[in-house]
Amino acid sequence: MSLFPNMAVGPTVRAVHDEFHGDLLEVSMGPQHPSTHGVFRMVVTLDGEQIVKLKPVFGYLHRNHEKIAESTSYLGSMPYTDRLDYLCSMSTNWAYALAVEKLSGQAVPDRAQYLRIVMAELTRLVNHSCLVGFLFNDLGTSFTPLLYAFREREKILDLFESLSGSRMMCNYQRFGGCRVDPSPEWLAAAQALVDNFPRFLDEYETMLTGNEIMLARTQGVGRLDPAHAVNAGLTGPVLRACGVDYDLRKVDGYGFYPRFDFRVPLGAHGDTYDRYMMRILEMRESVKILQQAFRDLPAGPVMDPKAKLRGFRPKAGEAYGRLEGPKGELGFYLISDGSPNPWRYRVRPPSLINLTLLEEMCLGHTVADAVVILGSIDIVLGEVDR
Amino acid sequence: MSEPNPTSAAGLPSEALAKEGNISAAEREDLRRHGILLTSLEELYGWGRSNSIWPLQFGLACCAIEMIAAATARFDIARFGAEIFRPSPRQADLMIVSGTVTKKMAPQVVRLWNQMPEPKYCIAMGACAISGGPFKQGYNVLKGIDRFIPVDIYIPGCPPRPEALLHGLTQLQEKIRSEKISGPQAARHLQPDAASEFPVPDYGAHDLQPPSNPDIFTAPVLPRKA
Amino acid sequence: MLGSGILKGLGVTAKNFVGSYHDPARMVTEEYPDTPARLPEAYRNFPFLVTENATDPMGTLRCVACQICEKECPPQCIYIEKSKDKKPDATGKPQLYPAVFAIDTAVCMSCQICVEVCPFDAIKMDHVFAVAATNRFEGLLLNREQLAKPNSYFQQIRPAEAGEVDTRLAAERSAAEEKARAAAAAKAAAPKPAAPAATPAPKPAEGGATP
Amino acid sequence: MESLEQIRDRLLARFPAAKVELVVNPGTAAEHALLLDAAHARDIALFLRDDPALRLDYCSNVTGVDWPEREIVDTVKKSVPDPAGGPAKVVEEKSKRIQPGCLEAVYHLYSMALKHGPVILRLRTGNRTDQVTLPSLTPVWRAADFQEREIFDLYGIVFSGHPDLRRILMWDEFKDHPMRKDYVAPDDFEWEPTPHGEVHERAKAHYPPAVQPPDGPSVASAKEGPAP
Repeated sequence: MSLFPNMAVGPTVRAVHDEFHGDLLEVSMGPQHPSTHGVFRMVVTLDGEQIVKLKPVFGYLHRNHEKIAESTSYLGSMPYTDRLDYLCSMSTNWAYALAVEKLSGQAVPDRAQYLRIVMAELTRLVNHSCLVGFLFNDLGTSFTPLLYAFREREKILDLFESLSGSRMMCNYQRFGGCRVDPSPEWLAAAQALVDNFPRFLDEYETMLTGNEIMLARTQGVGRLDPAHAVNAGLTGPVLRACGVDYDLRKVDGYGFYPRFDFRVPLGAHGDTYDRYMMRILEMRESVKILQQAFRDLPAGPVMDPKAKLRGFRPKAGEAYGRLEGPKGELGFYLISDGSPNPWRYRVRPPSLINLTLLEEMCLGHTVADAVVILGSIDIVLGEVDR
Repeated sequence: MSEPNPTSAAGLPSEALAKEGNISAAEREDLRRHGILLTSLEELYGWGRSNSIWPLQFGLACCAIEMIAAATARFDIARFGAEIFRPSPRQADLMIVSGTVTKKMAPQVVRLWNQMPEPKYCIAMGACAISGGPFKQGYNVLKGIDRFIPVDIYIPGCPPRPEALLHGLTQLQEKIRSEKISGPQAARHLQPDAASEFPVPDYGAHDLQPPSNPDIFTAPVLPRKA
Repeated sequence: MLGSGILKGLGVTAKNFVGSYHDPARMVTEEYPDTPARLPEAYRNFPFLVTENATDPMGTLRCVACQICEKECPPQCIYIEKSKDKKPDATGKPQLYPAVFAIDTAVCMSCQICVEVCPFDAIKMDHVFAVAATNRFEGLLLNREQLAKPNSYFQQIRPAEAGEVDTRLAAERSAAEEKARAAAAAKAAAPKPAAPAATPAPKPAEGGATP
Repeated sequence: MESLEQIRDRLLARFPAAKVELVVNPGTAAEHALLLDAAHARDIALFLRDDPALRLDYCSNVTGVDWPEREIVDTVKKSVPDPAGGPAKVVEEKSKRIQPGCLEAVYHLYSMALKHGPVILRLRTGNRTDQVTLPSLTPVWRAADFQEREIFDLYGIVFSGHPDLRRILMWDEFKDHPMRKDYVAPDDFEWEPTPHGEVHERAKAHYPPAVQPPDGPSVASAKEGPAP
């Protein structure tokens, strides 16, 4: 009985060993490498230029988030979740708050639900625009798209900072709502930013999408087939680039997402180009969501009055809360034994699990392509290693 | 530096004059205003080095993103001559340890430091690089990179703003400018017996071997009520 | 046409390049050391201790050494030792004060949880970020004296929040005064109706309620 | 989706030799789980993946949990008849028992095709020391690959049938399993200026006995100058 009845196999690569061919070459890329997006390491075996084997090595940023959280109070873990995926602290905050609210049955007021969506979608804009910048760095454009992306990112970070007090580590969500209520001026500034964002996207796309070098380097590179991707647990834009319609905002309908009208972009080929386009299209959908959120934002409190800040002790039990982060399904699995600290605190890191098929995607390609494929998966090492 | 004038009016090497201290800073400033640039070899050397620091392109964690932000248009580290992030340690002068150094990563950091040519400097950026920061109680987190390599500037913050990094960089520039070429106060890299490379720790069964380098790290005694 | 995509892209970079000389939207560089950083009011970096009075900072700390922040601090970077004696606080109530209050800024993660849990508005987040040091042991472990900053400074960096805190504290103080006065009056009224109120109401400390 | 009881009954009908128990989650989330026996876990997993009504093709999350040995005190109230013929007394009898410890692997399954879930599977080892082998479900869901390696690394569960079971986060020479509750981290508490709790206890070992005053002021307070 085959355990993989419906699974395609990656491109067949056979190393030839005779007197005309040299030995295989093993190259260690990372942990200090300009294109591995942090301290990620790949041990690549090459036959000439071709990759015949690729083993990712993790753990260079394993900073024991889960162990520390098991000896910290539920509230105390919230700022640590900022540092998990340090490009998207707002969504990570929300994922953790979602899991704890599920564990304790805490209600969230309507305004906070809308604000959470605003923050999560702004975070998606930050993440995807930066990711595209980094991806083009890996393609060899040396900084220009990244500079433009960071220019927009700074505007959004200024918003986050004036609301939550910190540029990157927002620590904004609480169990039962949000920490601060944004002022009308803040909302007006955010609205203006969102109104202008499509203009930036148009400029970005003019610069990048039609670029022939980019097309040659990304189309058909790192292809994934849907069955394989589903079995390997890939999520987020990487999965949707293969054409699998699975977006937790639609499937789970957490928060107030069912009230919003937006589409889930799907790819057809599962190659690097599709993964790039997924990001661009998702940013356009995020802008649509944000416009609706600003239009419908209700008045009211941002914290549930029954929510407790200190001395939070959920009753014994467990919960798995997940949401659609910019990188994929971000889940928190919590087991409570009734004490102030969780008994088990587990993060389901989308970046790590999206790397499962890295080897299959890279086989048969060159090292330069492996760098681009890795860039298109969108990993952040704080989350891969935790 | 429009009119380089390495020797003084008296024809003496300016270094000698500066050593004797017979031209004060105010007088020098006055001369500069009149278009006469008076400098010593030492100052010129320090000025040149402090304004062309090439950092190692080396990101560990969250702070690395702020380091990249400092290099982008808004904060523009190029104004300080430090925009050339070198991917190779062989071409770098400055290692910005930006982020949590785990025990698994520490040997690589030390090795990178050893591969950098002298003169070299180290900035510990952010709480994690200084002391392990919020993650210091973790089993795989090194409580400060100064356990293995000497650190010149500590920039606290979690993460420090890009401005804070720029502030730390100007501190480092001042330090470089004040370094002497010769004598007992000479810069570390000019002293023949100063260590430039440090032993790389090994992976042990429970911890790094050794857990810190006793030659460069000793924590002060801080007694508390037991 | 092959290459038209590249040309279009180059057009965008050219537009940005030229724009960076005249278009305010593309002139984004902040000359940081020459122009101070633009910090929003909510910006937080490290905590500081609020004192009522700038002339006697150690005598008028709002902190009563309740050690809640020490317990709640996620990275455990606060260390407090309670005093043995008590000192009157702003309302005149005798309170403990911190004999030792140390924050290791080399560990602090600027999460603001200490501020959120403090019931006395005694610890607040500072705006100072240029704190690079050359020695982590002496330079980054801040003690009580280094942490204490007067309320006027707090009002200066966070006018909105400080105003709110001050009105609340003033209301609490006047309520306490009222209560003390009522208690004194009742005490005076019960045994000897003729005698005036013996204990004067405690005077609010200077620089507290209103700037 | 069928209820978990229905799934359990179908599984028992399909695999008569298997042991499938329902683990109730008392919390608000009420996500109950199925406890499988190790011998049939992989067959059951394959069945769950390929069954047309379930099609749990997506294994989202794989977690290890450490349950150390716990002493449980059972209190039983008994009425003891008085030998003298008086009214019966109620006596509380306390009996201690040791609940054996185990390591647990938890799998959260969803269906991408049918968009339902979760179905939670749990596997438990015999004990925490020598019977720590569980069947790997990586051949069924490739998604479990890195996560099972992580559990092997941090908890020490050995997954038989895993294609590449090595340490993933810690280095290969590392001997401990640090996520276990009884793990003790190496002693590097030389500089702990703001210690409390467990850290304080461990930092004490580094305090010099000669300088340490019995109850006197500390160096930090001396640095702060005389107390007002």
